[in-house]
Amino acid sequence: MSDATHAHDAVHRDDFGARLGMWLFLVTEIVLFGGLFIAYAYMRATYPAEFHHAGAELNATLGVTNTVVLLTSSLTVVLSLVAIQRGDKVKTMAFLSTTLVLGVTFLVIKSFEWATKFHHGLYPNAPHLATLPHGEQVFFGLYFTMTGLHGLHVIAGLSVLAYMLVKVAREEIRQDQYVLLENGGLYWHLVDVIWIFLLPLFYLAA
Amino acid sequence: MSEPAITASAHADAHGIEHPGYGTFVKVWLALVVLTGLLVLMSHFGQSYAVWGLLILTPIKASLVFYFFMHLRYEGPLLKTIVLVSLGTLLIFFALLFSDVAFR
Amino acid sequence: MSTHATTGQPSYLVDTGARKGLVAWLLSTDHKRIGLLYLGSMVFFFFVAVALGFVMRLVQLTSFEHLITAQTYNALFTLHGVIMVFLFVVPGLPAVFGNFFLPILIGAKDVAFPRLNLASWYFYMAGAAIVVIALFTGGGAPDTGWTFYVPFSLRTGTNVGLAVFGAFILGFSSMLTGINFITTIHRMRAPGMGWFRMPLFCWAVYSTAWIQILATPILAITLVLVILERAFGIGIFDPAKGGDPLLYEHLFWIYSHPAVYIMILPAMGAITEIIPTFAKRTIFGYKAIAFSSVAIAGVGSLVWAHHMFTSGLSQFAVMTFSLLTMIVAVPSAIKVFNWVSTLYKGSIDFQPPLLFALTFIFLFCIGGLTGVMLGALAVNVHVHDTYFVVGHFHYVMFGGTGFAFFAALLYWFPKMFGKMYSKKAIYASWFPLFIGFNMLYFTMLVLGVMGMPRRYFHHLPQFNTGHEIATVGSWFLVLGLLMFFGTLVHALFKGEKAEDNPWGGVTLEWTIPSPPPQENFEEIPTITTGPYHFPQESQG
Amino acid sequence: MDWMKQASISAQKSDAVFFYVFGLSVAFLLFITVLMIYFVIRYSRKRHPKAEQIEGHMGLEVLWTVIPLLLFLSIFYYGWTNYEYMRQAPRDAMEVKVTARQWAWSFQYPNGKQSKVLYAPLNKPMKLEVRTLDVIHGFFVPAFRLKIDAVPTHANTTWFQATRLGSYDIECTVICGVDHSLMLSKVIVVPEAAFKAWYFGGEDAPAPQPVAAPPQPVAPALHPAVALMTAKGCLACHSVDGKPMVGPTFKGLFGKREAVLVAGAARTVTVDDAYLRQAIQAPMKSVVRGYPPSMPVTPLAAKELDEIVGYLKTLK
Ligand code: HEA
Ligand code: HEA
Ligand code: HEC
Ligand code: CUA
Ligand SMILES: [Cu+2]
Repeated sequence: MSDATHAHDAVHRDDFGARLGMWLFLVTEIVLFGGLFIAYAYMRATYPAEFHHAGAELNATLGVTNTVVLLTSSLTVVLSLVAIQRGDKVKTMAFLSTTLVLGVTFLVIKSFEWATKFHHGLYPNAPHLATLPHGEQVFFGLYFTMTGLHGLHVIAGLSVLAYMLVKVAREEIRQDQYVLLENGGLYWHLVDVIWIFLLPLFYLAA
Repeated sequence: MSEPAITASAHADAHGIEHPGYGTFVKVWLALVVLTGLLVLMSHFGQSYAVWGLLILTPIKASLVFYFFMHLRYEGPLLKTIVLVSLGTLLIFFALLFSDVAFR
Repeated sequence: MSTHATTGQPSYLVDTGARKGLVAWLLSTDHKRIGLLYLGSMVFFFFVAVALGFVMRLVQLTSFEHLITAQTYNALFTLHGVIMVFLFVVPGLPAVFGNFFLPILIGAKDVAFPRLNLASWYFYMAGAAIVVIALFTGGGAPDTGWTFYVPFSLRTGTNVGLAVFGAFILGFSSMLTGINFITTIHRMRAPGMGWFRMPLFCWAVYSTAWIQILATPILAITLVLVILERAFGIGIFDPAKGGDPLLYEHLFWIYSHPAVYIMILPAMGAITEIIPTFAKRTIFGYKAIAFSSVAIAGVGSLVWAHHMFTSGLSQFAVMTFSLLTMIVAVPSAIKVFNWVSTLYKGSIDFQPPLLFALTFIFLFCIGGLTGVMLGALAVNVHVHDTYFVVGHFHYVMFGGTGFAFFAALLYWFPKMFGKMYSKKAIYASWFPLFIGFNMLYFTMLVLGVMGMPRRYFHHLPQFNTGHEIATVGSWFLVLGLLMFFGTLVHALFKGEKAEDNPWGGVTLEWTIPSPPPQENFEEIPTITTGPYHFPQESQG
Repeated sequence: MDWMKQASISAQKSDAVFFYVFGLSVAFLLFITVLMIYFVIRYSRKRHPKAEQIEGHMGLEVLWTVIPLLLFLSIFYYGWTNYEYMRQAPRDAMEVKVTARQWAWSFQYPNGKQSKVLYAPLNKPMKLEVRTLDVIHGFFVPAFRLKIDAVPTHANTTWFQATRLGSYDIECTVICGVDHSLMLSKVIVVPEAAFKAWYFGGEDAPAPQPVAAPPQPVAPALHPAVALMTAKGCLACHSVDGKPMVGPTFKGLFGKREAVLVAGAARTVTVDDAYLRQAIQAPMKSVVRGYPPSMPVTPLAAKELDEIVGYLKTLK
């Protein structure tokens, strides 16, 4: 302890502290989406039949495909971490790039899905939507809010991971110093977990 | 607890070595995909099955991600507690909210 | 305390790096400087809100009614509430004193994430700026009250969207600060500083930080939903589309009730530091106070619907939330009794910080006891949304958090700036403050019981006398305030140099020079005793 | 005291709890304050130069956890039982529908009779079902200790049994726009016989009292659009006879040059068909100078909109 904490030493590194901070941040994200889940549960309790009916409008195949895409992207992130721990820079970058590609794929499929909904007049403030029962309007309101916010998180996660890719290339992230990549990965996994809940709520069990 | 800085660096060093390899994670991923399939399957049998699938399988999937992909398995009690506290809080929020919604 | 620092380093107020002057402050990651940045910006916004409060009182004098329109009045109390809550009492003590003293109290050089800390301040300023901009652009200042209840907040043409967005950004600042403090306390305690050797202010800030993390995101998402509802009509809150205003109320209070404990916990923490120092003895019931902080944070998250008793909750929910409300009052009671007991058989050195701390206890008790009345169902039905509520929350927020802020400022001022203020002038300012305060807010309690609804521009004639008394009270209060801050500002420029330990305190901040050096400690101390260990020779 | 008048059974129930908690509070406040002052004097530095380092006392901690807890529980219990009474209407209560809208109350009785003030028979229970046409309002009668919010999509109920003759204020307690503080009315408690006479009789109210109800538009009740605008609430804020109210009058509006604010910037526009439609459907797009931006969006069918606009054009 003696000289490690001496006042004029270089900033001491605390990897666990960094991860602790990241997890606390993830807690705020969990609760943020938790608020939306609370709203969903409340509304679903109010309009069970309408939710069932409106849920049938969604394309479950696309939803499930996207789930697999996102799960796989989560896998590649964690694999990139294993690679960096083994000092394998090439593999790390390959895995990370795969994640980026998969993430973009997710967004493309998602925008496809949204476009179809817009086409059918199922978007907030649409004249057609206004003619549907109240519960269905609320369902689509929640659908767009929750998948939209999730989409924003995907975009944020992608930017973070892209930045990590650059850092790996520059060897600022390397075998003996990878907590940044670890934290970036944590964020990406959380985005994945949220989607794990969104899938059944909207596509399967509504 | 009393000498956090020391335990921290020791932990960080040990961290890399005790890490599992590619295989574990691929297996976890397979389990996740299978569970997703199961979830889809259940939803074909009707609404109530779908809801049961939602209530049972989704938390299992989420825990797998938390536990393996997010390394909670390899972390000390602090991070685990933090996650449990946040989930517990949400659960209580739900319960209290439904003390209103369910009894109106 | 084993170590005594020598003045090897320059004070944190001196610029030693490449940057000088304002830039050096605006880019500083030193927790002490960031604390002062918060202090400066808060004083500014605070006086804006005080001015609004003052005008509000003025127009309640019937003869001044024509000064402004009803619309302006509605905008006034909304802004007054938003600024006071989101810009002042919520960030208040943690951001200023938490930043400045938390690292010092646990024997650390800085917080865990200094750059994130600076970023929090910028979030704070950005949010605050947006709130202020919202006053002058778009459809004009919001007129919904700080609670932004739907569907009125969806229908009104005023600038609710932007104001709410500002509050959203402020929420970020609050969450990031919380993350920072928790990590700091877990990771940066000096060797030997176990959990039960931490000063109790740290326990309070720690509990607060947890509420900030667990409750603020709910506010964030609620505000986002309001913005989306206004912009795109997603229908979750809008009854015309199937939405439910009660859902909004639930979500809003899930955050905003815990927020009141974000306001009071650090205030209680500061009081807990002050009392032992002037009683010259250890705190009574260390663990009871520490755990009651945690208990307030925990149970306090479970009582939110006591703001909705008349809104048509289920009977079962009404019962549950009233019961939980009563339970959350217990840890507050524990604290009060322990504070009073700490005076017992002390050797009391009566100084301005102690006067303000004891005033805090008195005013907070009135606030808390009126809170219990509000929590009693049969009474709540009558006094909900009347001036009784207004009286209650001014007693806890201003009499509680505000006076604790004053006490903390008096206590730590010599340490922060290295200057001592005139004690006589502070005593003199106490009288108008105390008299004005009670004249203003106790009258409000009475008005509320008489049936005077809150957020009223016009009032019925039977309330004239009450409003007049309250308005005169507000003049005393403002006078006291000007005297108080005048004294401190004067001390800042012309004050005598303060000693390193003017009060004879024994926590770590008193072992270092005033003002503290840049790295806080010459050498990180090793802790061998509890925080309030008064060695025998320091008495007599 | 006049302002503590208990004019209903709920008022007695509520006050009983109030005084119970109040008594406890005063006792504790005094106890704590006196103790504090006594300690400060008795153990001042002069009188007591050497402090005793007392770390705590388990027995005391338990004592002051358990005693307040029990007292708080008793407060809860007393409050809850009385509250239950205040919420559960007896079966034989007469049911009156209360409708709130920006910024007026209206009351409808079982036989369809409507009024702007609430007439109530003495010593008879009356149940209220409270609804709103627009935003949240709060129905409050201080003398009855009676309060219930009017929340969109919910029909909240409450009840009272008046125990004193007289006329009592009704106030709105939830911020609902500019004239929130003018959203007042009265409950008029009359003997049962007088109530029956009014209820079954003609329009004449028993013992009419001056009431601070919002000004009624004096409209030539000929045009069907007037009825429509009354129903939609327009005439709560607009007059057709030139009198400015919350919003500008409709008289002479069409064809007029008018100063407005568009997104905060000053403009002058000529009021034409398109402007009227926009002013009604999207009132916030342009706000008339000198008026608050407080006009709500009222959903109107296309036909209704045509009818209103058509009528407004005729108001020269
Ligand atoms: C700093 C902020 C703060 C704090 C600490 C509190 C503390 C408490 N508050 Fe308060 N409250 C607000 C800020 C705060 N409140 C605000 C801002 C509002 C209005 C929001 C709005 O609508 O705009 C509000 C509104 C509010 C309501 C809703 C009123 C309504 O609109 O109908 C209620 C109802 O239960 C309530 C209850 C309580 C209780 C029980 C406590 C307790 O925690 C108090 C506990 C303390 C004590 C009890 C005193 C000490 C104890 C003793 C001396 C023991 C002995 C006593 C006995 C045995 C009786 N508060
Ligand atoms: C901490 C919070 C706080 C503080 C200090 C105050 C201070 C004052 N308030 Fe309050 N007030 C609120 C929070 C606060 N208010 C809230 C949340 C509402 C509800 C809004 C709503 O309905 O939506 C409200 C509503 C409210 C109303 C009710 C409006 C209505 O319902 O119609 C009135 C009426 O008179 C009023 C008056 C005043 C006055 C005269 C002052 C002051 O001017 C009196 C003088 C006070 C001072 C001069 C300052 C005290 C100093 C400190 C607390 C610390 C100083 C610290 C630094 C400078 C860093 N306020
Ligand atoms: C809550 C009060 C309120 C209600 C109800 C209301 N208005 Fe208004 N109205 C206003 C105010 C205030 C203004 C002026 C500010 C503005 O232009 O938005 C206004 C402006 C107008 C104007 C523009 C007048 C001008 O001078 O340019 C028209 C037209 C109008 N209202 C029509 C209606 C109709 C039709 C309805 C009913 C469907 C209605 N209003 C209901 C408050 C109201
Ligand atoms: Cu209606 Cu306030
Ligand atoms: Cu509360």
